[in-house]
Formats: sequence, C-alpha cells, structure tokens
Amino acid sequence: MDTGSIPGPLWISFKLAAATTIVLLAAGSFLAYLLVYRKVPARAVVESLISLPIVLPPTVLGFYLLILMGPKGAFGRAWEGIFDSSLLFTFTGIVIASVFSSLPFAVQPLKAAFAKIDRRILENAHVLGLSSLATFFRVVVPNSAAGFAAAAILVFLHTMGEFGVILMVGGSIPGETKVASIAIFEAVESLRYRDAWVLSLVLALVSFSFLLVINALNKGEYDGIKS
Amino acid sequence: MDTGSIPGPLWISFKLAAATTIVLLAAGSFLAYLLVYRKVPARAVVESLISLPIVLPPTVLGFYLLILMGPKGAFGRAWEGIFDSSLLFTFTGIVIASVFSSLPFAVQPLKAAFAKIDRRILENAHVLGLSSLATFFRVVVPNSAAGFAAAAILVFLHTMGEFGVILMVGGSIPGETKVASIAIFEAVESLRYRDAWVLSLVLALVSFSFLLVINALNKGEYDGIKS
Amino acid sequence: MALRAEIRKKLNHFTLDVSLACAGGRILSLVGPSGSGKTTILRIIAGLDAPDKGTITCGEESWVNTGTGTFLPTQKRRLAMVFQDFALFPHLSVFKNVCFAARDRSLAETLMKRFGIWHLKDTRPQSISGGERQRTAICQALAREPRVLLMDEPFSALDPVTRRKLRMAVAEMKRELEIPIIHVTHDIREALFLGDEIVPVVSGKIFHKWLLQFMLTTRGEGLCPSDLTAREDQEDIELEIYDMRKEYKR
Amino acid sequence: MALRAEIRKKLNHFTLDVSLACAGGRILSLVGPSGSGKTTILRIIAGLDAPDKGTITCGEESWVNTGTGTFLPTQKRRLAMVFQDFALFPHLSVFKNVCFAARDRSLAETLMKRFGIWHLKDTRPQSISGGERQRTAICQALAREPRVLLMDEPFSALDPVTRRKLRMAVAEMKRELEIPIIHVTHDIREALFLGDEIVPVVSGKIFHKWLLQFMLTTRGEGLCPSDLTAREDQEDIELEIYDMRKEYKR
Amino acid sequence: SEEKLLVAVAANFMVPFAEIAAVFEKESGWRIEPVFSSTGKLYAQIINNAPYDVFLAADEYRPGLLFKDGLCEEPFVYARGEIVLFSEQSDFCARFADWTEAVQSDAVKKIAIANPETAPYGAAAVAGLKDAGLYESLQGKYVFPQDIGQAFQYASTGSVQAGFCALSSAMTDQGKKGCYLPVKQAPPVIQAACVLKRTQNREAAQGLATFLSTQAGIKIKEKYGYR
Ligand SMILES: Nc1ncnc2c1ncn2[C@@H]1O[C@H](COP(=O)(O)OP(=O)(O)OP(=O)(O)O)[C@@H](O)[C@H]1O
Ligand SMILES: Nc1ncnc2c1ncn2[C@@H]1O[C@H](COP(=O)(O)OP(=O)(O)OP(=O)(O)O)[C@@H](O)[C@H]1O
Ligand SMILES: [Mg+2]
Ligand SMILES: [Mg+2]
Repeated sequence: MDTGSIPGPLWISFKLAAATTIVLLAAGSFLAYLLVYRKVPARAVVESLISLPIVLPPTVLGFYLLILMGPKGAFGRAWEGIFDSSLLFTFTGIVIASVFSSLPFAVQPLKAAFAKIDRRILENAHVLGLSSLATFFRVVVPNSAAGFAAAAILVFLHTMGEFGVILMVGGSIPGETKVASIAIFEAVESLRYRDAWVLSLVLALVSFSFLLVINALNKGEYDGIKS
Repeated sequence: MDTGSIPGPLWISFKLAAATTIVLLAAGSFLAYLLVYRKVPARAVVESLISLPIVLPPTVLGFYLLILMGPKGAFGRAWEGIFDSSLLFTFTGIVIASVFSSLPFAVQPLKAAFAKIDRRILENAHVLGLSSLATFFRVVVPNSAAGFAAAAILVFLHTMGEFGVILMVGGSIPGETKVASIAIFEAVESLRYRDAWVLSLVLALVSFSFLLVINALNKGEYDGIKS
Repeated sequence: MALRAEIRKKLNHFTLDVSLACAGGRILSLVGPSGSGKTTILRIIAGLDAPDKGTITCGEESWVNTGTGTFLPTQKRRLAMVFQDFALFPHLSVFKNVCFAARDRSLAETLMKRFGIWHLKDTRPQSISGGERQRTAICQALAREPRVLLMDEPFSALDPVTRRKLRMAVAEMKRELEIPIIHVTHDIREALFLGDEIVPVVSGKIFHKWLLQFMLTTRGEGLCPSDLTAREDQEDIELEIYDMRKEYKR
Repeated sequence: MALRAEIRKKLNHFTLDVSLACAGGRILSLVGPSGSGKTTILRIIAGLDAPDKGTITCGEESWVNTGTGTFLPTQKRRLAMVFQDFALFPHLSVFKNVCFAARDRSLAETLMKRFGIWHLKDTRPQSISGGERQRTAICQALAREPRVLLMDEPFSALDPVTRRKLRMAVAEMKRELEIPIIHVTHDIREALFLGDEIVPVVSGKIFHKWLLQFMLTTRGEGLCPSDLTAREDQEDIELEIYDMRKEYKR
Repeated sequence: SEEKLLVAVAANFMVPFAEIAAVFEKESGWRIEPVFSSTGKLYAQIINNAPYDVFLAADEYRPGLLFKDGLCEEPFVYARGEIVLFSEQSDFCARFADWTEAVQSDAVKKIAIANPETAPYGAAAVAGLKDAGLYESLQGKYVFPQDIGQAFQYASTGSVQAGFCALSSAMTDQGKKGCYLPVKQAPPVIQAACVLKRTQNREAAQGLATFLSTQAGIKIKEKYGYR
C-alpha cells in the first residue's frame, strides 16, 4: 500500500473525472433535451429522481449503490450476467457510481442553457429541413457553450473532490480505485496535515488548469458580453 | 438522546438549506455578474478559487474551514473580535461553511445564464437610462430565471445532502447543528437500515416539493420552448 | 405543383380565415395592415403553427388536414422561409449560414455574389448591418432549393437601389425555379411588380377593398395611376390593379 | 439645444468619417445604401460604440471627445433610440415595456392609443406582430421624454397606411418636443416628408451625389419630380431636393 | 449551564453507547448528547475548542496526544474491541477450519479491511494478517473501506465474501444472520477515553467515565462484543 504517493491516486482521479465528464455531458444533454423540448410524463417525478443523488449524503448514496451494484442487487446481477465480471471494486464501477452521483450537476446547467436558446433559430433550423436530432447537434449544442462549460466544470471538479460514493463502491484499492481525495482524507485523519496541504494544492492546480482549458474552449462563444 | 427522531434534524437541514440558498443566490449572482460583465484581473485565478470548494473532499474542506473559523484561524479570530462569540459548532457557523462549500453550484449556472442574455436588450436598457445596477435587477435577473432555478436546485439539494463539511464545522450538536444527513449517516452506521430508508425517503420528498416550487416559479419564464 | 391552403385559426383579437392557392412559377403577394395575420398565414403554411381547422396541400401531397388529423412536420415540407425578423445562426459565419441547408456550395456562392454580400462571407451575423443580415437570410432560403418559398417582408431593411436589384433577381428566379412563392410586403410597388396575384388581408380575412382604401390614402404620393374614388365593387378594383401592374412592370 | 457630431471610426470594409449637426426641433434624415454606416453613426451618438476619433456635443455638454478622453456613458446622455431590430424586453408586457423608462404613465397610455397598440397592452412582445413590435419600440422611446431622439428605420415593418399615420404623429411631435431628432430611413418619401435636412451616407462618407443616382434609378417609380440626369454639382442637387420636399410636403 | 453532557464518540461505539447513555441518563438525571464521528475528525474539532465534555476515541493515541497538550485529564481505557472474520453466508464458517484457511480459499475473492491508515481496527487486522504471514500473499484480494462500520457494510451486503469486522458488529441482529471466525493473531483494539479540561460539568463527566466501568456498563459493553 502506498498511501503517501500521489501520482497513482491523482492519475486515477483524473481518469475518473474525465470519464465521468464525458459520459455526463452526453447523457446529461440528452436528459436536459428531453426535459426542455419534449413532453415528459410526470416531469416533476423524473426531475426529482435525477436530483436525488445530491440530496442523499454521499456515504448513504454509496451504500445504496453498493447494494444495487452488488451481487444481490438488480443492476449488479444484470451486469454479471452480461459481462461475467463483478462491478464493485473496479474502475468501471466507480465511473458508473460517479456518473450517478454527479448527474444533476450536468443536467441542471444544461437545462438552463437549452431553455434560453432563441426559439426563432430553432424554428429556422426546422424550416431548413433539419430533423430534431440534427437541430440538436447543429444548433442547440453550439449555442449552449456556456451551459456545457458550467456542466463540465461542476462535474469534473466535483468528481475530483468526491470520495464518499467512490470509496464505498470502489473499496479504495491502490492502483485501481484509490483516488486522490481518499489520499487527502487519510492524511487529514492520521494528522499528517502537511501532506494534506500539499495534496490539496495539487488538486487546486489541477482544477486551475482544467478551468483554463474550459475557458479557452468557451472563449469562442460569440455572445459573451463585454461592457 | 434522540438520534432516531427526525423532525429536529430535518428542520435544521431545511433552515440551513434555505439560508444557504438565499445567501448564495445573492452572493453568487454578484460574483457571476462580475465575471461575465466586468473586467476581472486574473479571472482564471478568481474562477479557480471559487471552484476550489468542490475539488476538495468535504471532510478536508471541513477541516480547513475548522482551522480558518477556529480560535486560531484568521476568520474565527476576527469574528470573535466583533461578535464576542465563537463561530464553530453554531448554526451560523454551519451556514457560513455551507455557503463556502456550495459557492460554485450557484456561480456556474448563473454565469452561464448571464452570458446568454441578448446583448441588445442590455443596450436598450442602457439607452433608456438604467444604471448597471438597475439593469441588473430589472433586466438581467428577470431574464435569467432558468439559471436561478438551476442554481437554487443545486445549492438547496446539495446542502440538504452535504454532511462532511457540516459535521466537521458544526460538530453535530442536537438542536443546533445536527442535520438530517448526519442522522441518516448514523442510521446506516449503526445498521438501522430501515430508519435510513425512511429518512432518505423523507429527504427525497423534501427535494420533490422543492423542485415543484422552483418549477412553478420558473414556469412563468416566457421563453421556455414547447415543441 | 400548386400550393393550396384553407386555414382558420383564432388569434388574439380576431379569427384568421383565408383560402389561398398559388401555382408553381407564380408569386402570390400578401399585403395588408400591420397585425392583420400575414405572418401567421406563412407560419401555418410552414408548419410552425397549426390551424384550428383547415387543409394545406402541396401538389399531390397533403401537408395539413385537420379533418383526418394529418400534420406533416415542418422538416418534411422542404420549403424555405425568409423570416420577418430574420433568424440567422449566431454561431456561424455568413457563408456557413447560407450553406446551412444547401446541397450545393457553389450555388451559395453565386447567390451571395449576386446579392452583394460575398465580401462578408467570414463575418458573423452579429457584426453586419441590418440590410446585410436580411440579404443573408434570403440567400439562405434560396440556397436550400426549396419546393415552396415563403418570404416575410424580405426587402424591408434595404435601401431602394438594393431593393430594386433584389426584386429583379427574385423575378428572374421565379421563372427558373417554377415553385410557388408566397410573399408578404408593405411596399405596394413591390407587390405590383412581383406578384402575379395580390391578396390583401385585413383582420384575418381577404378583403379586396383594402387595396382601394390604400390607394386613396396614398394618392398624394404618386402611386395612383388614375382616380379610384367612386368605384367600390371588387371587379373594378381588380381591373384597376391589373392596369397598375402593367404600368409598373414596364 | 443642438447635437453636433464629428466621428471617425474604422469599420470592417471602410472608414466611417462624418460630421453632422442637428438643432433642437429639427429632424436630420440619414439615407444611403445598405451597410453604409448609418446604424453605426446612431450607435456612436448613443454611446453604444466609441469612435476612434471625434467629438460629440449636445448643447453645452460634451459627450465624447477623444482628444481629452471624455466619454459620457450611455445612461447619462438621456436620449432614446428606436433600434433597427427593436430590442423589447421579453419579460414585460407591451404596456410595461412602454413604461419602462417613462416618468409619466399617462403619457405611455396616450402614445399607445395614438399608435394603435393600446389593445395589446397586456400581451408579451413575443406574441405580437412585427409592425406592432415596431410601434411598441417607438412608444418606448418617446415615453422616455428624451433630450435627443435617434430612430433607426422606425417604420420599416409597417404598412403604408399606418406608416403615414405615424409619420404625421412624429412630425407633430417634432414641434412639441423641440429636441434634435436623427432618423435613418430607406424610404426617400419619408426622408423628404420628415427631414429638415437629408444626409446621404455612402461607404461611411457623406455623399450628396448618391441621392441623385438614387433619383435616376428609381425614376420609373414615379418618384422624380423632374429630370436630374445632366446636372451633377452638389448645389443643384440640393436645390432639387428642396423642390422635391416642398412638393411632397404639400 | 444546562443539565446535559456533550459526548464525542468514535462511530464504531455508536450502538453500545446509545444504550449506555440511556441507562446513565436514568441514573444520574443528566441528559447525554452524543456526537458520532471518526476519531480523527473529533480530535481536530477538540483542538479547535469543540464544546465536548467527554471524548471516547477508537484508539489510545489521540487521547494521549490531547493529554500531552493539556487539553484533557488522564485518559483511561473504556473498551477493548476484537477483530473477527465475518461473512454474511451463514454456512461460511463451517466450511473452514479457521480464518487463515478461509481467507486463502478461492471462494473468497475479496476481503474487506478497514483502512489501516485511519482505522485502528484496520491496523489490528493487518497486524493479525502479518502475524499469520499472509499479508503479502493476499494483496490482490483486499478492499479498503474507510472505517470498521463500512467494513461490516461490505461483508453484510455480500459485496465481499469476508471482511475483518469488529466483534461488536457480528453480534448485532444484522450480524447474527451471518457467521464469524475469531482472529486470535490480531491484537485487541484498545479504545481510550478522557474527560476534557474545558468541561463545565466536570462531576457529571467524571460520573459518566466511572459509569463506563461499573457492572452495568460492562454488561452492556459485553452484550455488544466489547470487553
Ligand atoms: N405568437 C402569437 N400568439 C398569439 N397571437 C399572436 C402571436 N403573434 C401574433 N399574434 C397576433 O395575431 C395577429 C396577427 O399577427 P401577424 O404577426 O400574423 O400579423 P402581420 O399581418 O404579420 O403584421 P405585421 O405586418 O405587423 O407583421 C396580431 O393581432 C398579433 O397580435
Ligand atoms: N458590430 C460590428 N462590428 C464590425 N463591423 C460592423 C458591425 N456592425 C456592422 N458592421 C459593418 O459596418 C458597416 C456599416 O454597418 P451599419 O450597420 O452601420 O450599416 P447601415 O448603414 O445601418 O446598413 P443597413 O441599411 O443595412 O442597416 C457594414 O459594412 C457592416 O458590415
Ligand atoms: Mg408580420
Ligand atoms: Mg442599419
């Protein structure tokens, strides 16, 4: 066990956050699209289900996911049936758990962005023959850059910092599911405050570079207002 | 002793989430305004600082806040100097901690919403003689309903579910800082799974009603698209 | 291939109730006071609004039939529309806007050159002038090679010289394209020049007398070829309009 | 109280370089081809864009002076502007839009009745017609009781009858208000009727000959009172315009 | 002040303490308000002036540190915990001669050990494994939950086939559904407590400390697997 060494856990954290962000930008924009543009039956119930992950304490959510994804849970059984391997305590497992627990951080900003797109340009796209799908990719997405940036920032950083859920589902296996936030937590718990500072600084730097990248991508946005 | 009883902790959770949401909608929209409409020196650094709270694991953030707000920390000393009372382990203390740890959940969606407001209506407001402040309240805010809804949902629900930071700074003092999420955590820890389920359900219901309220308020938004 | 529409729809302050037909290669010009329902007619034909009652057919194809519940979605009607408050895509350059639904990029280029906006091809629509934006919207619609063309005050933001040029261009295209074109305008000269048929819409109904009233009010502006004061019966008015058209078409 | 502006600004394809003056109670009409810089002139006077070089004064007050670095923010200029693509507030009803910057609600009501949009007072701007929106924008600007009024093609979306009515209303107000009014139009008849002075802008410069060219191109449309073909010197053209104005003003 | 004692209790002692507190409340007339958290967090709070009267830790180390810093009275041992190998399969224990055979069996794919960095019970389990010479050879099987409570959650939900848990967990109703094998090689976990110097109810705090070693106190502790 190498609790002290950073690179391993940090690399896993980064991979996890990147995977979660990519999955959630796709899944989140799909859900947000349905919620904004389509008639969804029992919309309030669907919205609440999406928001549930953040209203539960992480360790509790982790506990429920442990049961659901475990050998007795519906999801875990189905997964084992298909892939013949367990989901718990694997990298794939923590990605799935992470996707669940960050879902609202992607859906909410995207919903807000989609709702603000000028109705007229959507109508124009339809008149010009674009299907709903094509309109989504060619008009809605490029006009929601600020929303995508907000979603990416919240999901990525939250996943970097999360550990209640990940710990529970992943089991903190070094080199596989032990992420940087667990290492910081250990440092604080065992009174190695100095190590904790250093690790926190590293996480802050990662968040800083991520923001720089996102802001650079988002700068292209045509309608940022300078006053 | 009343670890099992819900009403107390739930009420404190609700008060905490409501207070945090109100404070953060105000503070968050102020920060988002500066970031979108003003020239901010070292913008990337400011953005990172705002985002820092979510990149740190909650207990670690809680630990740093504990030090900062404690008798030896700069903030805690200043507070004691002014109010002659300690900040740690009080309701006010957990509100402040909570505001810090949810800051990005308010700022990011609001930034995205502000950036999407039609430049022309802002110009029209200026031509019609409105100061920047008046423009903000009379034009920007009412045209950012979806962004405010997203911010309110994320902040409120995240605060309801948070407990790492609150437990650290508040100390789980019954009737003062013991929130519902801590009660759920304790129920799971002490194997009272049934209680945990019931409490989780109650939290889900609170989140459900909150979403209903927010959606009702937001329905007035003129530019929601029905297709 | 003709477009036929019978439409009824309750609006804010009156009910729209019109029946129109426009054959391929012909232009139907809608005129009428502000707020009389012209834009709404185009929107219903485009499928952006649904009529309360009515049928729309394009050639053999049924687009809308409230009796049978038919409603062909906008995307499948293969039409193009120049919106009154042209809705260009803010994230694309002028050229990419024109190419947005074009099968043929060289057609886009030809159109842009013809309409005098080729030099703006790499600019975003937010930083061009109102008239330049309007021309971009017209090019975008034409580049699509539609089966039906709807234009809502397409030249309103243009100076008379440019307007004249564009009007000529559209008149030429009419012959090449052989599609039904419905066109809303406030410029009676434009209607006289372009329209094979002029349909005045007042408070949601077709009302031929409006044209007469209009002639009377604007007589002082050199628009009236002869005195229309006394006559009020429809046939006469239509005759008169016919004469006017001949004269203005030169 | 007169408005004076000397402006130079580099645009995409040419440099804007004009010098204007408009006294209180008078209307200056800017005409010219699409994309020639008319809107930009209004935006610079309004303080929405800054000139590269120049001065703007309103009476005794200096609004812009690039020499001394003076730049009075838009909010403090107490002007009103009717935008070319009118920017109404989507979250407010038509009446609240008009009252937005009005000191006097009864003035808002009077204006709305006069401009025929009072029946729409509780409607949102998204669900009214293009011409109704334009009239709302004009009311909004007038309700503000500005010291300077800027109007960018204010009647472009209106039918000729309504346009005529509004033109009359503005001409009447001009006398009451006694403020400088600068007005952009593509309707030469409107310029002749409303403008005390007509300034043609071409590629960013004041170019009196344009009006002559324009007269020549549009002669067939009954606009030219006499043949202007041969003469090209500016004074003559201005004389001619003067004559035309007299004739159209009746 | 009020007739109540604020007691900081290590989370693993949550269940027995609830019962002890109930009896003590009846005997003394004092109200007990327990705050359950990890020992590390409680320690960090105490050095930042948390208003606790008594501290019941999960190890000897942290109370010792507090004593050295003059923050508490002399620590005393209030409980000894024991490590067992627990499985939720009730026939699990009958299949093996002892725990060493069990952990080496192919039927056991994953073994839960509380994080030895932060949890004294985890450290004890690792010591037991090392003593039996098995620690290195089983590397691939370990998963590391954050504390001993989560180790039991893993084992009792069947997420792992076996876990090193506290005897106290195995003796709960949930625990009785499975079975456990004793781990003699693992040293007992000595849990120390101390009365904090800042308490204003010294006598009552002392009373509670004493009560922990009375006959009644010991009986409750034994019921839950502590000595
Ligand atoms: N989205 C809408 N919902 C309800 N009513 C509308 C909507 N848009 C316009 N109206 C109303 O319907 C009537 C007709 O509007 P329409 O836009 O068709 O007029 P128009 O003939 O195009 O006028 P203009 O020449 O001013 O553009 C008007 O009274 C208007 O207030
Ligand atoms: N935001 C902008 N940034 C840079 N260039 C611009 C911007 N807006 C317009 N332009 C360019 O400046 C020139 C003048 O534009 P302007 O809008 O002033 O023209 P205009 O005379 O009002 O034309 P129109 O009659 O078509 O409205 C045009 O060539 C246009 O492409
Ligand atoms: Mg219209
Ligand atoms: Mg313009």
